[in-house]
Amino acid sequence: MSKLVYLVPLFPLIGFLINGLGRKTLSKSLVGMIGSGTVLASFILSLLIFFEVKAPGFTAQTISLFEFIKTKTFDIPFAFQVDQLSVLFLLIITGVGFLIHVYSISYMHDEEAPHFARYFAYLNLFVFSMLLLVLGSNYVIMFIGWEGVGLCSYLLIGYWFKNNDYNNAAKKAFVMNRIGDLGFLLAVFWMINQFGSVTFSDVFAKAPTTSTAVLTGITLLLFVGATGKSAQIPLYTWLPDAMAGPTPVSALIHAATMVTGGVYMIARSHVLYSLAPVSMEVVAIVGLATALLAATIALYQNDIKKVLAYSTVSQLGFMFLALGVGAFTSGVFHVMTHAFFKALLFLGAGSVIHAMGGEQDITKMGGLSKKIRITFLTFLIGVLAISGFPFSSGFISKDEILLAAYHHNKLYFWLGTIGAIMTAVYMFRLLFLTFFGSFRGTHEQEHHLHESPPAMTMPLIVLAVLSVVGGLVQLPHAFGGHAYFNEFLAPAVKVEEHTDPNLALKEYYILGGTIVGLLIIYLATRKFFAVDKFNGEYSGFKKILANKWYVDEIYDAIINKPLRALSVFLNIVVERSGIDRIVNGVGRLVNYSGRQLRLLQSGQVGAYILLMVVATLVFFIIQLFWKSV
Amino acid sequence: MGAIILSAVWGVVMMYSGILFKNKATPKYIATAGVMLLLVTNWLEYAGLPIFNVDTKGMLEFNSFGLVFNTVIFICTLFYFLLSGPDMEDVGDHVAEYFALIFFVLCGIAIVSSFKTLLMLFLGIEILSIPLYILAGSDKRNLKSNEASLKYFLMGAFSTGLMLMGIAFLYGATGTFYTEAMNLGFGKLNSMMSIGIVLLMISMAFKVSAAPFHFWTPDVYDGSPTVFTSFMATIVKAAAFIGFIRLFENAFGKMHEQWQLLMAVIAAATLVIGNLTAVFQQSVKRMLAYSSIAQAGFMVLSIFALNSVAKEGLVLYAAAYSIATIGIFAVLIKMKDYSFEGFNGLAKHQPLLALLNTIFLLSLAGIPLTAGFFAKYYMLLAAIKNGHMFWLVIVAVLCAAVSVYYYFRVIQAMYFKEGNDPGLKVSETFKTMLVLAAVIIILLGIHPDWLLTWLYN
Amino acid sequence: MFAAFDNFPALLIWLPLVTGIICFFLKTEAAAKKWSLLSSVLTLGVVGASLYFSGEKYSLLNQVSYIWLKGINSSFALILDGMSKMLCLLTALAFPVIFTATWKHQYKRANVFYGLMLLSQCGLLGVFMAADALVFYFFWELALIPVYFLASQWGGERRIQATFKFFIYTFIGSLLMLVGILYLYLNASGESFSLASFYNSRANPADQKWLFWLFFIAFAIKMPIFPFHTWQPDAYEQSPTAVTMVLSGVMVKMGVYAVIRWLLPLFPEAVHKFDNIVIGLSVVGMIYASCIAMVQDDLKRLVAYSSIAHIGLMCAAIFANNQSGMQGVMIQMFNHGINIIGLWIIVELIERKLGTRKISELGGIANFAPALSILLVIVALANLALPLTNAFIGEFLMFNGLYQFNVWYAVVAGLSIILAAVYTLNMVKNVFYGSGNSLTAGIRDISLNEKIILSVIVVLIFAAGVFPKPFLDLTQDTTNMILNRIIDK
Amino acid sequence: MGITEILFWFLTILALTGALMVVFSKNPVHSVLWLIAVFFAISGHYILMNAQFLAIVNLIVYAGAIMVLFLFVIMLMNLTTDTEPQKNRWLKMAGAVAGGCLLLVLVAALRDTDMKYQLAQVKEGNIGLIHYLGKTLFNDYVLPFEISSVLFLSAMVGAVVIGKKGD
Amino acid sequence: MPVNYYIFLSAALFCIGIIGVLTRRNAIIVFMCIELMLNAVNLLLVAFSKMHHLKAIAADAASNVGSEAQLFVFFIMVVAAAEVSVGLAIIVMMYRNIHSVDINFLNRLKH
Repeated sequence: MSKLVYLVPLFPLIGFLINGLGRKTLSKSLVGMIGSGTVLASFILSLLIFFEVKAPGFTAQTISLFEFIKTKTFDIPFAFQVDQLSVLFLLIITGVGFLIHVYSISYMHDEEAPHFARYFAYLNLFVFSMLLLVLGSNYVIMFIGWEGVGLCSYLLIGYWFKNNDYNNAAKKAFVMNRIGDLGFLLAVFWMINQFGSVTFSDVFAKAPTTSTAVLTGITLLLFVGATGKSAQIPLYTWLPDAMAGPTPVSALIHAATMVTGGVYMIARSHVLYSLAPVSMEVVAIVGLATALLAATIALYQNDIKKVLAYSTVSQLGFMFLALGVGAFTSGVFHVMTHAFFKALLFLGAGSVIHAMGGEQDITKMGGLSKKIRITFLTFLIGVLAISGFPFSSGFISKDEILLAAYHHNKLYFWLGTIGAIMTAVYMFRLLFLTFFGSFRGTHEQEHHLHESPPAMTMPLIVLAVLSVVGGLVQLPHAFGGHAYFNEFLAPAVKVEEHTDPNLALKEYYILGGTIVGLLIIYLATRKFFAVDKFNGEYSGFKKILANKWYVDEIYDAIINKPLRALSVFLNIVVERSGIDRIVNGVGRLVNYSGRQLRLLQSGQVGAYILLMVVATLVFFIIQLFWKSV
Repeated sequence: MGAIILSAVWGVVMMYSGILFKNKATPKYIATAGVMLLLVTNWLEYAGLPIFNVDTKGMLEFNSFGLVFNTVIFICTLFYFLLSGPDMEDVGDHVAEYFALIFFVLCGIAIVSSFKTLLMLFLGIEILSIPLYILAGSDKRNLKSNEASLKYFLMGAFSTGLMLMGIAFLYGATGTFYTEAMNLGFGKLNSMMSIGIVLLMISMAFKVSAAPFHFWTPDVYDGSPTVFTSFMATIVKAAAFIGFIRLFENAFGKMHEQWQLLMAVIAAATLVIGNLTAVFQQSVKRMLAYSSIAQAGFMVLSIFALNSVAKEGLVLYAAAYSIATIGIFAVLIKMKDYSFEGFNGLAKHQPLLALLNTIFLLSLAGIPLTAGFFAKYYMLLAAIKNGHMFWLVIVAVLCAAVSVYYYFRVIQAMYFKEGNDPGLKVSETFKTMLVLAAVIIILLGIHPDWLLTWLYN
Repeated sequence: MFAAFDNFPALLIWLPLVTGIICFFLKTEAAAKKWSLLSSVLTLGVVGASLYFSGEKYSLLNQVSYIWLKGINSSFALILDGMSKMLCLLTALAFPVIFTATWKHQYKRANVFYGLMLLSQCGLLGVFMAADALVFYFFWELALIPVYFLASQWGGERRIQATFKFFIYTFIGSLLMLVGILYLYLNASGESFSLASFYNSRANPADQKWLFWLFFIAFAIKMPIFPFHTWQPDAYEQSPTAVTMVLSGVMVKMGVYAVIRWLLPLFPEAVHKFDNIVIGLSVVGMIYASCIAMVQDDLKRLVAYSSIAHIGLMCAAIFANNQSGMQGVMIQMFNHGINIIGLWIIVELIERKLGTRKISELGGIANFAPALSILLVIVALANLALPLTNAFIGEFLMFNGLYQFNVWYAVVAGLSIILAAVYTLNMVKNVFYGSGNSLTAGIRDISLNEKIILSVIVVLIFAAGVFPKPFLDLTQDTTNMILNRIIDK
Repeated sequence: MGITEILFWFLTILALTGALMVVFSKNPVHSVLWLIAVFFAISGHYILMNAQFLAIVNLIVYAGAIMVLFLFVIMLMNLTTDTEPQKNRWLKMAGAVAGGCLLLVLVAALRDTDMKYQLAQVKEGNIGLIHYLGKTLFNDYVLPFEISSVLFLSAMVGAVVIGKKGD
Repeated sequence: MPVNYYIFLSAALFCIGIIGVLTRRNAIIVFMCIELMLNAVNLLLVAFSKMHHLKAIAADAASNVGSEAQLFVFFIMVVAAAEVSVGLAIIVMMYRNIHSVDINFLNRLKH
């Protein structure tokens, strides 16, 4: 079955081609069917492969399709690798992807047909590239997917291309990703020249015998790529802007799958990382810092999607923290759980926006809990999950990460905890402002309010269920669980075992702490944020947070403006009046000297003969005297 | 020998034809016939069956080089007669005499291309120059023409004086007028020989209008009736060059290194001055005058290098340059307005003429597939082969690039600018001859060996 | 010297030459168009056949050598090895595409126009096949002259100055090269112009030092490399788009090709001596051109500068002197040709439909001409070397080569990837996205033949991007030959 | 110092002064007359060197024919009165200086050549006599002699073309 | 008589001629100065012919070395005569048109 893995990306590709070429002719319903059908197909296939892989005694397989780039010095095949890690991601991508396709069918229903088709074509293309990313058996194939998803996110963010802010957001996303990609690319070159190959197996085989410095360099460059793709400091600012895209897109690309590409990549190359402690430390620190920074910003955002976006950034930070402290599986595990509840939250938000007729500002909402029941309940579950309500998927994964951090470095643990607390705070704030209190919107909005159609609510429910139970595969021993997940991944990813005598005790502490904390937070937020007479204005420190620490402005000031100025300078000064002036100057010089030499021709015989005589004189002197000396 | 005698005789014939036939057109035909006869006799002589066997007492020698060169000259003359002959009638009513003078010039050329003693060189040069003084001034009422002929005459006479002084010193040093006999002297030049060589160099440079002895050229070419400018600028100049290289190869070949520097200076000066000054000209006629100086600069390279390549190249250059320039002048003569603007939009009204003109100009600019390229090619090759003074080559190349500038101004005017119909009246023969000339240019540009192989048999 | 038609190189020369000359005598515009298209398709067919007949046992089919000038012992010698075939393919492919793409364009005196086009094609093919220095020089000029006339006859406002600047600039270069050729000829074994004898008699390092520059300047002007590039934007801007396509799609490759075929093998020592200077210039040029491209308002100028940046990368990769870089350049010569022609086609379409190239006046075309926009986006993405498009293969290899040569060059040059994204996406955004204005509202979407042509290009882009093996194999032999000559010096 | 030397120096001084006067005398007619004097002096030198034929030809052709021709022309244009407008003083100065320098250079170059000890045969030696010269002229030099006729022809034609009145 | 004397004498005459050409602007005078230069040459040639003759007769009394130079002088005179006829014709023509023989009067052709 795993031999047929190439079919998994192939289906979405076909879907993309059909929808792309037939966007004029195909009817919306057909488009929707094709779009989601293909993804479903690959989901089923992935499931089959999953069971094959899960079966004991399975060893990672490489399915090479054809020679991609082959020179005398190195050879890069177009090959896929099937192992536990990739299969896991296959499931996440196709599964969540399928749900979101279904959701989109009705979310996008009032786009006219060609654009509708375009949308699904893009989505399919995205799934295709994402699958390439996780399936590739070497870094170049991974890079292909890597840039492919970047492209798709660009296309989807700018999906409503009439609006130039969206286009700018799309451009920003692409360019920032490109910056990361450059790092990735350089890492690839380094590997080619270091190991003579970029195939995972070869690279990992040669890694142990390589100097730590080199590995550190490579891993850091790879991490630069990751920061771009997974929106970490310093390249995270594109993600919040990316919310310009349709909400399902945000759910799929900017929450569930693409942004976790970086996590996948590092988990995939854990061999290199675990040999480069410095890089690990860097990853951890950057992750932690991102988690905290994003969380603080999220506290005072009023756009429902922006809040979710920053929470995504923050959660990604947690994942990197996990990777950085060596708990690769925990990171990946959090990817999975996060995929569930963050997709859920986004889709829920989508449903809310849908109900509000496109309104995204939570200060204009409130009291929706009665109006849109299902959405509210599922959303509530999502909130609880992300803020780590005991035994929800979020709780388990975060708990693992924090424990890992604890064993690595107490400080990380405490900071992480603060981050987790802030998560709970802003999520509850979001919840209250949206669903509780009284409605603050306009009247026609109030009339327009209605529950979304089943095509949208179904995915919500499914994801809600997953968010609740999804974590149980990794339930700690302390609560009578068993780490099935780690077991599954063990062949592909190194699982670090910390033998801690009173591990169980800590678990109980955390559990207790969480319950108490959540309770306090619940009451506190309810008190502070659920004020009906709230005017969207902040002041003082809040203002800074509301303005995202002014990071965008700073970047603009230190990068964009100077670059632009430089370009103008080069164009006007160097090019026009510099080089080109010189070139033309030569011509002008010729012209000028011609005009001057002309005057020698005075028209008077006497002068001519005089000149001749003088020349004769000179010749005599050269010939008779100068040469003899 | 045949060429010398026949051209002299034909000159006389032309004189009488003027008296016998009142019809202005007749002399033209007789002249054409004469040139053809010249070609035939010259050819027979080349083929080894000369008509006249005259004991020249070793004063003249007719080797294949000289004879091939004469052939080239005569062919050019033929083209010249057929293209511009009819236009002589507009200059004055002494058409027959003009032709006679031209034949005398040809006689002089034949001498210059075969002399072995300085006496013959001197006579040849004089026979070649004196008729030109007349032709320059043949448009009597036109002050420009007067001025041209006066300037030409005075400076020509002056340069003759210099030349004779040179000859005198050489005789004093070597005791002979025979070039071979002089050439025996190896080693260091004594000052008398140096003076002689320098003076001869100067006077010859004057004849070929090489800087800094070129000052007469623009004015004389500009002032003379365009018909005769065409003749002077092409055929006569080429002939002067053959004399130049004959003299310096046979007489001073062995002291090559000792006067090479001066030749390099002349070449460089000619190239630079000729090209740069041509850039700014407003009248095409005058531009062509300067361009002829510039081209002379390239030909001087052959005398600077003075090796077998150089000699081949000189013949090729003479052919390429003369034919192309004759063609351009032939068109120019038809124009009313000699300024660049005069050529505006010619391509629209006279597409064929414009095209042919373009070919000629490209050849002068030395673009591949035209004879001009191989001409320049040989000159550069000779100069590089010569070994030292590489800077001269670079100067030459850069000047060639500059030359493109003013040649293409004409092309641009013809093709890319709008202008009204100059209303040229051109006969069919004119067109055919022009086409023929262009064809020759192209053929020589594709396969110069077709000409050069004749040098070796 | 008149080669019989019994082998590909001769055929590739005579076919366009003869048809081109015939074209001058055609009366109607339609006839000229059809005739030239036919001829170019035939040429393409011949090249295709030659691709099939590769390898040792067909070597006779792939070379010509006829005594041309006994006197100076130069022969009309042509060869078709991998690299030549690649570039001939590009040339042969480019012309039909150009003819079809500009089919709707009305030229006055079309027969002359198309005749000159075919002649320039002949020149280009000749340059790519010449195995004799003099022949090479001939074709080098022959390719230039028709283009000069084309550009300054049918060009834009400032065409005369712009194209003349271009002409004289390149002419100076080629004259310097001529001097170099002559010098080598005199030193070559038995005073011969043949490529082989040039290869066999290598100039001593002292001479190489200045000979190198004589040649390099000529090629650098043609490519063009950073300080010599100023003719290019003007020329591209002023030429009629069909000519611009020839210029940027094919003619620019003359310089790159010449460097690989003539400069590297002839002056290995000098190359090793000056490689840092050249690569430095190229890399600076890449960044410089990319920056300038960001602030261009004229589509043509923008594409011109982006082309300068790409060429800079090629030049740098050549002088990196290693397998990867060389391979990358070989394949990129082809790919860049395809992509930039695609870009020009779109620019030409926009200009013809809307009568302007000013980015500031355009916008929102995607609303009114979706097909055009989609195709443009694809080509644009290929232009910034997205994976699975052809340019990625080339740039990947070239950057890798550059990286092997020196990490920091690769890093700095890598910045141009980001800048490329910036200006390309800016262009896409400002021209195609947004709500559009009264001008662009009037645009009609592309017609069938334009669609076909662009699809051909798109197909090529992906074909070469997904499965580059054939191209890599094709140029393998040349790459090895060149590299061996440099390494074993 | 014998009679030869005296004659030599006399003639030399005469020639030089004459030449200078040709250049500097304001009135063209005077210039002509001075030039004739120079020619006489030179002919004297010829005789001194026993080149009688040349001496006579010089007198007849130059002093006789050519100079008379000049005189005619000058008279014809009645330039007798000194009407020559002054030429730019600087140019004049430069001309004089240039000529002087030329002389200087020549002298400097020729001062010490192997010619220093060479003698020119004077008083005897019969190659200059007419019957010797005649033989050589009509044996060895017949070709140039004939060719010079072409020269005269062309000169004649030229004179006709230019001098003829009308048109 | 040392030949150097003759050399210097004719050199002096020659240069005087040149000076004349350079300083006068009456066409006829200029022309006369050119004739003066020619005569300087003639004198020099004759001197050399006698010199070489002297050298030659030392070896062989009957040799007529040197006669060629004297004949050369003869030809120079011939040519000079022809030149004069043409030159004067030109000057006369010019005088007809502008009633002056000032060489600088005609400078329409320049630059």
